Amino acid sequence: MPDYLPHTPEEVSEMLSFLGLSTLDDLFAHVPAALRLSGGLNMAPGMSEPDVADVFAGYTAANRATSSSLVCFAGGGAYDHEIPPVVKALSSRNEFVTAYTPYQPEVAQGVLQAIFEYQTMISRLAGLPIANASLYDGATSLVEAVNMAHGATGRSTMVMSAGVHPHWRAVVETFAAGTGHNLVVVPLRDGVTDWASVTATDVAAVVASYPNYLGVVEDLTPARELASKLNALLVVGGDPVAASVLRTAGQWGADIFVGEGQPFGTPLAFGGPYLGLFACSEAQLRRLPGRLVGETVDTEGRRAFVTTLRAREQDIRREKATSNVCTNQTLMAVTAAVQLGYLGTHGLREVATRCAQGAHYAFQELMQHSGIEAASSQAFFREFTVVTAAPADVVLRRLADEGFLGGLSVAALAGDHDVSVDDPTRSIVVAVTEKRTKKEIDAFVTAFAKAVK
Amino acid sequence: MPDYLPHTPEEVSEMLSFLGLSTLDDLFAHVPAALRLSGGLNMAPGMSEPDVADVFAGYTAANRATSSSLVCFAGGGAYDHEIPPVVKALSSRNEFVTAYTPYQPEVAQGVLQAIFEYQTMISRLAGLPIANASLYDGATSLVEAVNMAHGATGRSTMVMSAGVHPHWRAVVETFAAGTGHNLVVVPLRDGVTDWASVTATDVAAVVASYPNYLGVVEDLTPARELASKLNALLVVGGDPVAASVLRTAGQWGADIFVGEGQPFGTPLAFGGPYLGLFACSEAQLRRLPGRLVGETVDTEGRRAFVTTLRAREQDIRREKATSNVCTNQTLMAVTAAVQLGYLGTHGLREVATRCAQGAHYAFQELMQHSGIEAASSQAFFREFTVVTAAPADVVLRRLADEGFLGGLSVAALAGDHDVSVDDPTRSIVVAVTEKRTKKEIDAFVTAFAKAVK
Amino acid sequence: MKKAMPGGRASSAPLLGSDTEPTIFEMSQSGRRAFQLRTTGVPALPLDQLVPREHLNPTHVELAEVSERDLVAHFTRLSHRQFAVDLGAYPLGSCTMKYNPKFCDAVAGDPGLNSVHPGAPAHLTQGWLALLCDLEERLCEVTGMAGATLQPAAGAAGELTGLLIMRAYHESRGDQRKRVIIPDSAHGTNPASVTLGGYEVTTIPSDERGLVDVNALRAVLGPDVAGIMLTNPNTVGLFEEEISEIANAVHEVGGLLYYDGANLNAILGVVRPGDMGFDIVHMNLHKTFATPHGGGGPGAGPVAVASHLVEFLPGPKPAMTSEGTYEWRTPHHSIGRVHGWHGNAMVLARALAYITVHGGDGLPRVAQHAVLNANWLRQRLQAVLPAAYDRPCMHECVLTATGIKHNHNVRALDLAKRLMEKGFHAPTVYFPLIVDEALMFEPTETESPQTLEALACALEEIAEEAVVDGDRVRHAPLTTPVTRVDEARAARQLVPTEDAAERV
Amino acid sequence: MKKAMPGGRASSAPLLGSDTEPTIFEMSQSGRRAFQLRTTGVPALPLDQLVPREHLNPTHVELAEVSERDLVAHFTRLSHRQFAVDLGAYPLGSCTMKYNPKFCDAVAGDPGLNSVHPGAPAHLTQGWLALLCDLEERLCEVTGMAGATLQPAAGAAGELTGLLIMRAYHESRGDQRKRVIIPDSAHGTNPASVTLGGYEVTTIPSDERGLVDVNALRAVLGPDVAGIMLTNPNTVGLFEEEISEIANAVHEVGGLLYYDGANLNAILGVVRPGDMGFDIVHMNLHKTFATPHGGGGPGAGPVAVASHLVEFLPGPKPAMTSEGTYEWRTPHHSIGRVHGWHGNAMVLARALAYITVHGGDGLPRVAQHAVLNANWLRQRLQAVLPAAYDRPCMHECVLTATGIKHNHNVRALDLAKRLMEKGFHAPTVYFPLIVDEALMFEPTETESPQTLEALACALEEIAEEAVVDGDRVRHAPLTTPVTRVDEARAARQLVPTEDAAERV
Ligand SMILES: Cc1ncc(COP(=O)(O)O)c(C=O)c1O
Ligand SMILES: Cc1ncc(COP(=O)(O)O)c(C=O)c1O
Repeated sequence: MPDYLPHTPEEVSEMLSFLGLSTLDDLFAHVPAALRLSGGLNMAPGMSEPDVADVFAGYTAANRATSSSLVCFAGGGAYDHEIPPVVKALSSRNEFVTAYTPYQPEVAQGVLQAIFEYQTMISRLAGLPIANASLYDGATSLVEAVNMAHGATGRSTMVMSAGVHPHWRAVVETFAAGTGHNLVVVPLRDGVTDWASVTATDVAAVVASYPNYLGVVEDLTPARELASKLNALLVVGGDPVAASVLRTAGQWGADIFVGEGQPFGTPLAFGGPYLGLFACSEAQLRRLPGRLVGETVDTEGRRAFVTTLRAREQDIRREKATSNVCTNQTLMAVTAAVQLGYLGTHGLREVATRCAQGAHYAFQELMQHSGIEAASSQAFFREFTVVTAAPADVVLRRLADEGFLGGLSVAALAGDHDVSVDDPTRSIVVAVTEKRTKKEIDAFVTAFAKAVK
Repeated sequence: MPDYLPHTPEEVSEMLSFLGLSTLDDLFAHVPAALRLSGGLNMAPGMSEPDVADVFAGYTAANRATSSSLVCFAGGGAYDHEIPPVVKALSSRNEFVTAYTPYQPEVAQGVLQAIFEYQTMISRLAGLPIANASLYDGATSLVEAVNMAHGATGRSTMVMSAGVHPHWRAVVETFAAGTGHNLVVVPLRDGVTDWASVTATDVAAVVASYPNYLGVVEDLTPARELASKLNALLVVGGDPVAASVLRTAGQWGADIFVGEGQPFGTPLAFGGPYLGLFACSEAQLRRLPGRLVGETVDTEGRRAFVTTLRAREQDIRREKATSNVCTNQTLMAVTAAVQLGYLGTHGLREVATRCAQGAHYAFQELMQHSGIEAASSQAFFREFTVVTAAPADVVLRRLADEGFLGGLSVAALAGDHDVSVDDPTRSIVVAVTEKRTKKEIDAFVTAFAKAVK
Repeated sequence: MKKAMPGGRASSAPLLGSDTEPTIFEMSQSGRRAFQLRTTGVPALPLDQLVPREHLNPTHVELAEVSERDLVAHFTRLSHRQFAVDLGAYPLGSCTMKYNPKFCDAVAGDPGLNSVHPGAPAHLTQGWLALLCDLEERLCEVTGMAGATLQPAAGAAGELTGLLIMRAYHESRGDQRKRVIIPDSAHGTNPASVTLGGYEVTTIPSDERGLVDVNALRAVLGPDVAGIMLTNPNTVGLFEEEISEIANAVHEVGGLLYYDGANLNAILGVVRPGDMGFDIVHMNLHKTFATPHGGGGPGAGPVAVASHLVEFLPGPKPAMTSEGTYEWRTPHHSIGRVHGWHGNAMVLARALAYITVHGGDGLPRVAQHAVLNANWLRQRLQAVLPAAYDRPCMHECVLTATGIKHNHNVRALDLAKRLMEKGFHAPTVYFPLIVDEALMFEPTETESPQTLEALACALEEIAEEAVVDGDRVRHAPLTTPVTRVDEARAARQLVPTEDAAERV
Repeated sequence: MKKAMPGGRASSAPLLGSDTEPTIFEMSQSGRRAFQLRTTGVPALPLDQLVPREHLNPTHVELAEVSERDLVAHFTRLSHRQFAVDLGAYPLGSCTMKYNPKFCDAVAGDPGLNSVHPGAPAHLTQGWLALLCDLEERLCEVTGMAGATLQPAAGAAGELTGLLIMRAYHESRGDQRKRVIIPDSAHGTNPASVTLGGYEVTTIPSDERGLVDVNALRAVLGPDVAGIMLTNPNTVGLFEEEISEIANAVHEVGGLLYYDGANLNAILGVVRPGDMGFDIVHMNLHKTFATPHGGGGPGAGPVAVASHLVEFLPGPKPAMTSEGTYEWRTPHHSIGRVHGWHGNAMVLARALAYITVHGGDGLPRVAQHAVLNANWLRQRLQAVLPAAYDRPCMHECVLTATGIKHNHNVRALDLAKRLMEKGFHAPTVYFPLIVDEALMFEPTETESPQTLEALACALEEIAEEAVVDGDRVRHAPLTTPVTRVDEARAARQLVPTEDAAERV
């Protein structure tokens, strides 16, 4: 019977007799007999690790991974970036992996300092002074952002660009059922948010995406102006790689920055665990969701780190808390600190630049072919959207046959009737990372041109 | 220019000016100009890690690995054993991997204690009181063993069974050119060493293999008697997995045990790094090659470990040393300690037993088919030798086409005219490990039966 | 510019010294680098030819500039300044810090799972969908439920998801309900989730047994009660023996029962929430199913529900078609997505590996031995640290230091801190709030009797020390990389980033 | 039976305490287990039905019986009791403890290399053969040689291989020679290898410059000299400027020049042994080419030779055929095998990865910066610890503590031990033997100027301390997991195994 239990049968007997019991079942004597599972679990018996490895080989064989059989041109918050072995080696150290939340700072300076460094990096990339220790993912970061805006303004209407990732919009919508927030989605025109069309009043937050999920780098001035006019908070959801070269959320006047931190050293991993980035202005500090690490000193005056402002947290505030997040994504935050430490100031800029170069090269080449059109005339960064002559799902299927994960269909992301593009069923968002070579892009373009026929 | 240098150009300038120099080349001013490489190395310029990974993908693509495309029935000291993830995780810890030889015990207790545990395990498996901290591999362990025998007896003739792995015999032969030892190889008759045929006198060592490289478990009584008669040392080279259930070298009366420790957690790895096991009797202690860790105390009386009897070592004894080994295979010894800690008393026995069961099952099934015959009538352990109707290399090639690494050809190991079998070119040594399933063995037998036709 | 700190000095590694470790920013030196990027051949146009200049940040966002060598040294040293399950016992109550099998890490490290894009169409990800379906099935079997969502990224996310399902259920019946009942012993996430779910919290007191007072519960029940959130065993480690009565009472008023699965390790394969009458269950896979906590996450908090709630589950969900292939389906009355993609997939894969190794016969053994260890420890410590409630416990025991505090002015926190100097992580202290000077020990099933005995001896020693040298305990720990930290100053004089540090 | 020690107590982890770690045998409990084995379906016949009973050991060989959890805790704690390059600077002279890129580990971890059986026929291992040929080519280019063997598993194995090639060469010419010349500064493996190669050692003194005294050399040369073994830079870190004169002199008497490549890091791509006149060169890939030392191995010690010696190289060797495929070939006059298979293959793969990353332009930069660092450190420390020889050094510098010892009775060893408490590994001490109170620092190119400065400051502090509080230095280290160990007792009262411990 494979397991990880240390107890020998003799030890079990001794322990039981110390307790005055004779069988393991006796430990559950006070559990009403009627409730106890009599027939055991309806589940196959245990198997040794090598046998289970065989089972898992069956799963992996039924996937097509980007590492081997598919060249990845899909993005949407989940990017195929290079993760160097050194980053894996450091972030997988078992002291980081098998630690709990750093409640005892004396023996948790490792995780605490790594988070402090992470907070600093995210704060800088956001251009905002406060960053928390992580949230679940980009989508749930946005939920916390609108909740924070509600807390700050006492209002419940959230005005959100249709350029925000459709899944993020959906998640905000889901949680609004509990908080009672009212969501107003602002459509895009030619890839750009039509902020002028907003008529809502009593608005808590204006939510923009930079770049938006179609890839367009929108001017955020109108969003900032709208927020100011309405006395609402400006929330910017951003691509954190682009954030190294584009104007920061802070520079655009945002009150809150949220983002999906997967590009910072976390593999595609079928969507999780990822990393919810969250930064905000000093004014919102006391409403900050999740954990925050701060610097202090120990009794000998040595610098030390500790989780701080705990009074905000759910374990203290209970029903008065504005967020319920407890376990977050610390290991991914540590990983991000390692990856950003590896890339450094210039490395991250170089990655961002190469993404943009690759995307623009791919876009230009695709535009040479009939049956492929740009979804908008706007400037983009590392992702762009094309309208295809053939249905998007057909095109993507044909591309897969040629060895490419060709992008994400807008219809699959947002449904058939989204207000972000004219025809979701013929729109594909294509992403390019620093890993893609010219050779791969050229082959992709050729396959794409064939696939749309 | 990819590298791992920390220096910025400014720092280089500052450092040079501190030295009163102006260029890096000036550092080499005292090296005669005529000697200095003027045109640079004739080698492609550096490439980034991801680019080099592509180069290596080319190498790996041109191999057929046992992990994916070949089911392994080859052995000969290199066995396809299960290495559980936990063993890899522990033995690859960078404190073990990037440490030097433990010269400063105060900061090297980790490696030192692991080696101490390793020495204990090997000593027990050998049934001999002393085991060193590792040697390069099984073959070089045997070289050290015959040198030790020379040191102990002052004699130079080594009587060696032809059942000793042909590569080991070859390596001993190579080094005998320096030491001047004289090697007498004793032929096998029906798989068993013909010790009775030995006429040599003035013998330093009698060297047996247990099991021998054809798989046969030879009775070592005649070898022991011969050694006693000649007043020579008995050296037993053994399969360390089999050593957990068979009589130990010590129980057979051996003075020295040597073995290839690869089965203890080290992957096939195209032959290295492996692990040279070496154990001996108390009488030989002062001639022990390599390092030895011993227990002692620190100034506070705490138990501590340290490399000991250093006076034997080459850095002390210089030309009077009897071995020149300095760097050994410590990481593999640490790995072995972890793997043996994982398996424990019963796990290793179970592995050994399953190997034997698999081998006997495979043997029986193969014997059902024409064109395949047993090379000997002797009892074997986890490896056995068959004589095939078709030439061994042809059979192995056909088996590879069916997805099997079918064994090792005696001709390839030992040449076409070895004294261990009748016809090396038609003899294949087949090995089975605990990883091989009945299904795999059945498929292998079917393919084998076809291949010999 | 400040002078860069040396990356190669290891005096912060506890092996060598007790200095602090510089931050990576302090080690940074302009012009230094670790990164290497591949050759792509893509035309390297300057950025301002690709993106309108007004979008470009005129200044550089400064990260750190360090060599790979210093990066490795820095994070390796930080790792040596961190306690972890892999170093020793971590008996934090309510957190289930059991051993995390390396095998499950290896499973999650397979590129065949790890390198799959979450937006890839279903026909390219059949393996993942099958894996998720298989996990859902196992989790339903363990909880006695009919269907589950794997999206929630942690326990608290599961709670809120469950409450939104509860809300959607009531609303689908045109039933507007207002309140959710929670015992005073509950974990803080429970009331917070209730609030975020749009309900009011009604707190009911635990009785002197440490259990729900069924009469007190009945007193607050009514038609405006949407449901109750319970853990069972509850947060003091006791089994709510009257759970059937509780379930009946809540169901009678039309409420639903929510099971906080943080303590599921106690009853795995022994009793099932569904059989106790619960309608909604979240699990903390990072507790019960041994996925590593990662220093505070990632976790996974799947929510399983009874059949009447299956159509409200978040979507899309993986499902098997009649042809045996897999597809994504959204339940008819789905509350919608609760995660950007499909949940913390690699955590889910690890948990399935763990479950498959144990199987139907192994999982109950996990619970049995977890409960055995906790009861043994509770009994063993009776003389030193009495249990808060005098009843057999389940997988954890809550002890109280009231006596020691009263007699020797040594608090639970002091004992916990001193324990770390004896080679064990501290237990959870001051939780649950209803127990004075609480010390909550959850040894888990993976600690040996020898370790438990050593832990007990260490606590005995400390209790003795509290009598003879209370200051030593009150000032502990002294031998750790840092001694007690000034938490008040951290909050008062907030330095949440290096940049704030520079301003201070 | 002894009571098992607790596996979960972490008081030996320097993070928490300074206890000793129990051995795995002390933690062992009969009946406990970690192992899991796959289901095979193979008939499970009892062993005595497979193997004659007289071959079976009637008793069990006791290893340890521990849980996986305790196994992990034990070795994780041991790892925390171990210094390593990845924790900080490791300036051990002659050992080239540079940063070992994780990328090279990843390359070696690829199952496409790692899971290939060494006995598989060449047609199944073309990738490996190509890799080995490519490495051989690069190593020949770096050394200026014509061919190489990759079989030797470490530097010393390379030395002996080289000497056997030397012997075979002379013998092939019917030339019986007796002696090999070695400078007194040579590493101990050199004379030991010469002896094992069947030659007598003739030691020549270094002159006051720290270099070979060419006249002294000439004086011992003669027709019975098989060759000379040199390192250049030599073991005091100095370049033998008269190497061409030396080469000519040795060649004139028909001797060969052997290059001990332990110090190759100093001249990579700047000067080549072949161009200096050497005939045989071994390399320590674990030094120059950054493959990790593994706590004392594995290494790799390929031997490259000039064209007249290629036919004596060990075999079989990988070679490219005219069709561009690869095969194994044995040189005509091969000395034979020197390794059970093909050498430490995974180490070879790592080294090739390292070489390919650096390339022809990067390798000389390695040498330049290694030499820069050593000279800077030497100069920086001049006032505290003078260099043994007043000349520019190469990649390492030998300093002497004679003054401090004389004035303050503090020895090189004391300084080295105290340095560890300041966050740096000790330098090599008392080697080479010809320098009194030698401290040999090899910073390598991967340490930053900041680290070197911090190292220098630490040494200055210690030197000062030696004056004001010599005992502190003489008793150092006090803060490490163990303090100075009783080496004499270890040797006198030998306890090389747990079983011997029980007898004591
Ligand atoms: C009883 C209880 N409920 C809920 C939670 C919240 O779970 P998570 O941290 O996974 O969000 C915890 C976590 O400690 C808990 O102990
Ligand atoms: C100068 C010198 N020669 C030879 C050697 C021996 O090399 P190895 O330890 O790889 O056998 C060393 C190792 O330290 C050395 O420094």
